[in-house]
Amino acid sequence: MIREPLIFELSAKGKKAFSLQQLDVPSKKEILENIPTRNDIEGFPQVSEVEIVRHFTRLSQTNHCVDIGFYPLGSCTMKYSPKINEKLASSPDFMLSHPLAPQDLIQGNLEILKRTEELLAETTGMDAFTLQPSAGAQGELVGMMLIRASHEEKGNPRKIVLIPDSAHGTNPSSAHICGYQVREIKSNEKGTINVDDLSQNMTEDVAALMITNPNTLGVFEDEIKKIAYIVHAKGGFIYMDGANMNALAGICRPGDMNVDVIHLNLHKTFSTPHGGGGPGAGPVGVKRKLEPFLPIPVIEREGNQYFLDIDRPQSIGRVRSFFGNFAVIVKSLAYILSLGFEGLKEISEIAVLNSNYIRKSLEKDYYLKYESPTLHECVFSDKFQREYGIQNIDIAKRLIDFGLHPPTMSFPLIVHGALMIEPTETESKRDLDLFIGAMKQIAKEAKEDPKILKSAPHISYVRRLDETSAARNPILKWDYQTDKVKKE
Amino acid sequence: MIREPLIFELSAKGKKAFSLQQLDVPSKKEILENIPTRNDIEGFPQVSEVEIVRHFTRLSQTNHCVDIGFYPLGSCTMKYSPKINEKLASSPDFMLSHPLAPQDLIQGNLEILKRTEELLAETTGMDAFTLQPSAGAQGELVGMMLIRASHEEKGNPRKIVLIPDSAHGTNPSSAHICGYQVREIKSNEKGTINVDDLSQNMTEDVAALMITNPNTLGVFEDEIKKIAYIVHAKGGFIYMDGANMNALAGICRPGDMNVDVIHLNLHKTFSTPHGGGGPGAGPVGVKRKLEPFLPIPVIEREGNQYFLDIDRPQSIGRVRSFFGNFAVIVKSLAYILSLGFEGLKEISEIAVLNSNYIRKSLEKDYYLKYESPTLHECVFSDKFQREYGIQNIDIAKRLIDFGLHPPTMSFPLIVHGALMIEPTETESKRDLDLFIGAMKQIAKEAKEDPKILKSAPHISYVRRLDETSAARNPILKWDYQTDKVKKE
Amino acid sequence: MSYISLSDKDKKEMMKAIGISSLEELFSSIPEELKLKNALRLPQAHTEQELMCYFGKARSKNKYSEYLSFIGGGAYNHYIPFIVDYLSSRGEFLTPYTPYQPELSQGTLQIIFEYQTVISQLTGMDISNASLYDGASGAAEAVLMAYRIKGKPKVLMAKTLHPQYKEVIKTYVRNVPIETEEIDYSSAGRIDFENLSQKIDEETSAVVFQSPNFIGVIENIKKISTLSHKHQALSVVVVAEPISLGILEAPGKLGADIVTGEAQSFGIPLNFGGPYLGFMACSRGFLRQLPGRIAGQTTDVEGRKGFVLTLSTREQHIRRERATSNICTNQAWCALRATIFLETIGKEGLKEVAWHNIQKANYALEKLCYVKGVKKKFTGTVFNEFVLQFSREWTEVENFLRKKNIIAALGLEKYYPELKNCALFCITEVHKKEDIDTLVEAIDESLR
Amino acid sequence: MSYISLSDKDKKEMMKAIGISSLEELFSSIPEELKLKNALRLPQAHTEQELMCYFGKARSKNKYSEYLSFIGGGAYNHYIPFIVDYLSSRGEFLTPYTPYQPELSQGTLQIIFEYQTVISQLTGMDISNASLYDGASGAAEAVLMAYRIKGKPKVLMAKTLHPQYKEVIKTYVRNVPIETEEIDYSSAGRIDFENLSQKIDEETSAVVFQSPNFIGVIENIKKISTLSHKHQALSVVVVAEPISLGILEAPGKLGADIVTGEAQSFGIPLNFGGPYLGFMACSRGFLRQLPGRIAGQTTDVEGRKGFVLTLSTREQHIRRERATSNICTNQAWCALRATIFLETIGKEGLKEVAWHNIQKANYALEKLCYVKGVKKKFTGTVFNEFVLQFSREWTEVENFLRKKNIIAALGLEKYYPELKNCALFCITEVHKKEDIDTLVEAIDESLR
Ligand SMILES: Cc1ncc(COP(=O)(O)O)c(C=O)c1O
Ligand SMILES: Cc1ncc(COP(=O)(O)O)c(C=O)c1O
Repeated sequence: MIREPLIFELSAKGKKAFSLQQLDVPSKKEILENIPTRNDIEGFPQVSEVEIVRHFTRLSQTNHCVDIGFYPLGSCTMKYSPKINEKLASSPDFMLSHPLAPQDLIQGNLEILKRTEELLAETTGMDAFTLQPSAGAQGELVGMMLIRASHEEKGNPRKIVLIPDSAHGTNPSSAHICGYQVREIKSNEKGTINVDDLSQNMTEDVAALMITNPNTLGVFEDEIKKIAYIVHAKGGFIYMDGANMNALAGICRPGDMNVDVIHLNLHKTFSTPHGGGGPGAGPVGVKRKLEPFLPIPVIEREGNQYFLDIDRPQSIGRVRSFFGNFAVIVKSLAYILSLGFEGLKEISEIAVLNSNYIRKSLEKDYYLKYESPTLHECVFSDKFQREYGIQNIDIAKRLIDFGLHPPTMSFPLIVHGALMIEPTETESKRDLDLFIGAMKQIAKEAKEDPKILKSAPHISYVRRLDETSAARNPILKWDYQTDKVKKE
Repeated sequence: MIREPLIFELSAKGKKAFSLQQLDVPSKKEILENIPTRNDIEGFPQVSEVEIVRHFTRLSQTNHCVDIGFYPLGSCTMKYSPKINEKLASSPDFMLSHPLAPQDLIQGNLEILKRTEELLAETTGMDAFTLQPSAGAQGELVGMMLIRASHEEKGNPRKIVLIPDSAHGTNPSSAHICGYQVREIKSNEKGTINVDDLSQNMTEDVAALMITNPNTLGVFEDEIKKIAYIVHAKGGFIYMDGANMNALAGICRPGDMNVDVIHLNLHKTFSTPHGGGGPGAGPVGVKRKLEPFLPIPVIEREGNQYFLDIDRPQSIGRVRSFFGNFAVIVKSLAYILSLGFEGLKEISEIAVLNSNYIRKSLEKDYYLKYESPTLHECVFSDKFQREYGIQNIDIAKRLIDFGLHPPTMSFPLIVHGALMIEPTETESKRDLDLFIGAMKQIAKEAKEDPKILKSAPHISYVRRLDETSAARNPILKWDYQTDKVKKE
Repeated sequence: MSYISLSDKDKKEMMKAIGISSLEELFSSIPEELKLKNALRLPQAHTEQELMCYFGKARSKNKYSEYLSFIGGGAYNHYIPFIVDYLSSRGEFLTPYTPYQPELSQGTLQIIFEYQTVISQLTGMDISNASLYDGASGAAEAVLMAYRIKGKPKVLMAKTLHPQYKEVIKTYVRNVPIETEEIDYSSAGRIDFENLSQKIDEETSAVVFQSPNFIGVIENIKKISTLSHKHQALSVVVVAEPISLGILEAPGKLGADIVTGEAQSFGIPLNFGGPYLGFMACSRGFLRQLPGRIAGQTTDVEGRKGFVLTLSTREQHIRRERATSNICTNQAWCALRATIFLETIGKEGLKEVAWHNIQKANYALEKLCYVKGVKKKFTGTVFNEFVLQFSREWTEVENFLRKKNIIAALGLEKYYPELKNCALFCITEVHKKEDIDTLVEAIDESLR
Repeated sequence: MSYISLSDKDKKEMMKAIGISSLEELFSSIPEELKLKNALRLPQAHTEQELMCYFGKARSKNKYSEYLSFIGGGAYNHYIPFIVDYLSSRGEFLTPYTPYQPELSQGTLQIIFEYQTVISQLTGMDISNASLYDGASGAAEAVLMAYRIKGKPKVLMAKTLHPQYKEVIKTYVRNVPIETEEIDYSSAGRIDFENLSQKIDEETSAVVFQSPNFIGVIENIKKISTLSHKHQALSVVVVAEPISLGILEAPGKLGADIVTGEAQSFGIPLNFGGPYLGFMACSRGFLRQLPGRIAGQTTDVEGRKGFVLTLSTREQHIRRERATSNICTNQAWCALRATIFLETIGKEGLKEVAWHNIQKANYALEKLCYVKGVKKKFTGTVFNEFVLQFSREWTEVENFLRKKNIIAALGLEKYYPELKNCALFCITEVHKKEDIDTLVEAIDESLR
């Protein structure tokens, strides 16, 4: 395979990929008198359009992605992102819509936002939504701020947020930024929240419980109502991390479980593409009592006119510029509209079917720490394979040789050597079977030929990369000076 | 690498990638009474949208293309196709423009066509153009028909068309369909037309000479004026195959060389993408005397209004439906506009520079049958390598291992074991050097390790394919029945 | 804009390597007298923004899209699922050449193979080629092919074959010893079988007819094919609206020997007439006479399945003047689009789309026939087009409707002088019931 | 629409393998009482055509695009070369996750590495992260970062920092022991240096200011940085219009410690406010405090160069509540667009675009100042935005211009009550001279 150089290595004076029309006003150098200007942006690229196109086309082909194949990253809901939604979101009218345009001239945009809020509220059983958070983590932060604001209003912001030990890393981090101490709640042998542990920890110092449902093991917190009762009894709130909504959409609603605040990840359940790490969107839904605290602006309607309400004295304030990731929201609205209720329900049903098919097919080959029924994902571990010196990372890297993307390994922390598998509803049986076949083969190899796992991957664009030295001796950019010296 | 199955192998009942809205008129079965209808299209695909997207995305990655790398197919002018032209040509307004729409409602389209005709005429020095031919070969046929019509008008269609032995296969084929016998003219030791041979063959039975300039060796027919004089003296016409216009644009004009008819390949010189084998466009330019014979419709202008003239009694008639490959023509107009005169001249200059750089760099390693100066392409052969049992195809297949596309090999027939190399102007020196390096390496391997060439390619999606048995035992479609039997 | 990739330094180095000191020297083989003395009169180089501006202005002179239109006549407005645009615009599909090096072109080749398969399935024929320029050249190539097969000088063409296809056939056969004759249509709008029976004889190579034909009526392919075969003539069926194949029996099952036509309906935009997609399928026996590229399945040295262009001894680059056709560059990318389109809408989808077309067109036909002053011209069953005759001058009706922002139909008198005040309407799945009702009302008004 | 890929048979087989007979059984772990009893009140499933129709209707309620607009204020209309759209829409860029498996993500990772390089080059800083949500969260993260580094409770913010950024900072620091104070602007429109000198002290962690600032004026970064450093405070430069970096000296060369801001100008469409692109660059010494993803170069087992996400011990998935930020999903695809944009317009192009912006804006400023009733509000040098004060109520002028289909500027009174009848104009390279002249004439008329 040809190695693709850095663009800087292709750069040379005199090449260009861009032309600007003639300046049609007089050019006056003196404008910049007394202002420090730059003559040259050292090392900045100069290449031709062909070179740009080839550079990015070639680089693109070194990526795995949903459009190429199975991508069972647990907790990430790597479902197919419908292309029509990309087209709808990139219409020239939207692309040229200025966020500070007079409100009467962008009524269509406001209607789209409002409609999305309404449909998300209906889907989750919450009373009101803000679409502003840019991603799940910002949603969590906003959600915690709402809770804090409510407590503050009652005179005491409280100190602690309870978080199960199975939670995603953003949960404690968000709680912390919001000024709370994090206290971990143990999981029980079913993998769900230990209600006794919760009861003991649930004091009047606790602002909220952050719960993920189904949790990161894919297990439904079946005592959720009891849990909510315990928390509410002490004046706390239930915050639900809705990252796993793909298991529940059209089946049941967090609002009906007495959840007070929830964030959704539109780039998971609602199909917007992950783009190699964003942009996403992390709308936050609340029950009526928390609505006054929502970040500004809030979209309101008066007769046929929508407007942006910023006069909200109890609001936590502004959490980002403008109104959220509008283009992402457009895609998710298109997705909801394309499905309707039956279609929405079907995604959960099939996501759970696919996941359970994988679980069933692999349960003899890989260790499943928790036996509870699971919904949209399941978490195996490398326990059987560790006998042969094989860790989850070796299994993961070997999967690459089969043209498949590995599962999530970095969490949940309660499963050592985790292999967290979420197939989503858009996969075909053929793709599931290819994955199952590869995993079985790997389990066999682990016993019979562990070296092949240790040295994997073998046929990828690069082989196993040295992450340790990358962190120890960070090279974080191409260096013009070093390169120049090298060349001379 | 994962092998991509045929779509039919993924197909199963119940999968779909398309939804149609509810029928909003009454459904009446009786309409089709007495008409033979079908219940089932046996074997027709039924797959999901994800499967479609993955199928085509994966298949696409097995293609080499200009957007991926160097593609020096001689005579094909595989230059970069600017993306902006794609966007311009696929504007919704064009995409929805019906060819039979009332003419006053599509004045913009007619203006675009007329403008393109004018600019091509200016560029080639011809008097009038028709944009209708769908590709070069259809252009040739139309050109020959024009010539025949003119001879017929004078009372004798004549019998023979002279064609140099170096010509592209479409030349004799087109002449033949137009009812002419083909007589081959020998090339001289310079690789150009043997003027004596031409003089001897040029009788009053000869309708035309079909000439390619620069010819398929990349050599300019420097006696073109004398040649034209000889042909014209006997009442014949000069038809020029303009496939190699990329060597001349902005430098000199076929019209000034006394060429009577020319076709251009917009998908070569004028940058429209080849699309894996079309669509192209093969506009034909003529001198004034042949204008009355142009195919209908002809676009005319009256005041500010354009209209389609079909009342042309001398016309050869209609040669295709509607007005030619409109969307392709739009792209080529955009290309001409983007370049201007200086830019147009630059493409020829750099195309010729690049080609001569390759020629110079490889002339010690590969045999160059003709020593004449060459323009945009050069034709080496495998003569040196044949000593070691290596043929041009082995060299070609080995180039694939270097991530490069091989040169043209199927012609010109006057060079045995030809390697016809046309780099075009859009290549970078780095890409030229990679090619030169690979070719030198291969020349070395041919001597030292010829087996590696014979067994090439080694790292492609498929290895060397058996073309002989493909032709001997043709399998030209997936067979539902066979597949069913196989499955049972 | 400039699309050159050489830096100033590169140019110098290369010139030095070649041994020249100016670019002009590269052109020393061109006689001075032939070289341009003055700059060409071309517009100034445009930037991207200026190009957008130029074409924006040109487009703004097109007003057609502001109208509710019901014209067809060989170019059809069907909904194209967005993934057709999306996938076909990938550089890997747009920017390769014809797949001369199969090892680097498996994507293109496998897709041609799939295309040949779906075309064979739809037409009910044994084999398909990889594409031809358009429906008209398909019809012309079919005539030449039939002549190569049968060697007899007469070719009968239905009068209801698309008028432009007829013209193109005439242009193509001008220099070939073929005589064409036209066959009348009946009051049903189908081929006048008696007229055909009279004209067909043992000197006939082929009967060429379209179904649904240009005036919208579905032909009796079986009957015509049987008669053709009786006279050792080929039955050449032209399909200009192949969406119809989603519901109508495959011509191959009704006796067709060659099925050719226009596949623009399969995911190719109207594009003011091009590029479109000529298709051609035939019985296995005629394989060696089929024009155009053909992809075939084979294996590589490791025994893996792969695809190649095959049977190229039929073609110009091998056979030169004795080739089956001069075609070289064809419409591969349009065939790619058609393949994506067909595989996307799928078995059920194609049937459904065809069903919508026939139902909507017949709904419109029925409604319009209730209007006073409107007459259904032909009695035969129609697919998505039909002819109406008006009690008033058609051009007057047309102008009236234009003022209501409706382009209702194609006046037929210029194609068939006998069809005075007749017009051809086309309704597809993109028309809503309310569009049809708007049309009916406007026509009613125009005749009052 | 349905995006499921299972056939009826597949479903049956899978249910059998699992040992269930209905899909409902899959949800048996959910208490019955929690399950939906009734269908959700969602719209009927839409087909593609219906979706197009729905959004077409919604869009038709937007009228903004019919106006000639001159608003900026943190969101800028620049020309985006088409290849940015074209390349970024490839499935390989749109549909991967964060590159957790580097061996399958070299494309994304190398591009982040190139992004970090160009951002470092433009800002003149040692290192850059892979992106943050937007300019506002960038500013807020910078404040938190400065506090982590310096540990002092005071943060000074220029009053001319984007008002929304100021608000977001306030929201973010609400629950952190940081006090923010605002620094006035001078009559030049720059930071009031005296006011700053008064307020800054040894308790100050950072001085946060924007350049060009919200009212268009270019700040004296060097002077402010020097003063900050004197008090052991960090100089945090916010850039909301980074096209300016094509011509203005890099903040890193003028003493900035952290440069953060909004890179929407780099090939990201206006999109009604999002997704945009927060960027952040800093000195090497602060690397361990930088929030967000970072890509680094390394080698594979065969010694070949490759890229990975690195320094993740700063991040939430490792550090949990002690992470430098809670950010997880960021704006990678927007960073990809910015990378394509910057590499396309290139060194000369960026300079040229910056030059056009400054020249056109200053041309407009000059012309407008000739108009009677118009006053240039601030004397400082402006890049592509400037503030004018009107002799008439701004809302009246605004309404007058609206009737001429012009959205001329952003009224400033709602952000700065003291700036009565002042408005912020933005001119970029997309405006032609004739657009500016139209504006000038209309304003002239509005004041007559
Ligand atoms: C369970 C869970 N919660 C929260 C998040 C954070 O969401 P985001 O990446 O959108 O910020 C994730 C994302 O991976 C997650 O899986
Ligand atoms: C010299 C020459 N003439 C004619 C042609 C035929 O042109 P087209 O493929 O456009 O029909 C070609 C194409 O390869 C060619 O190279």
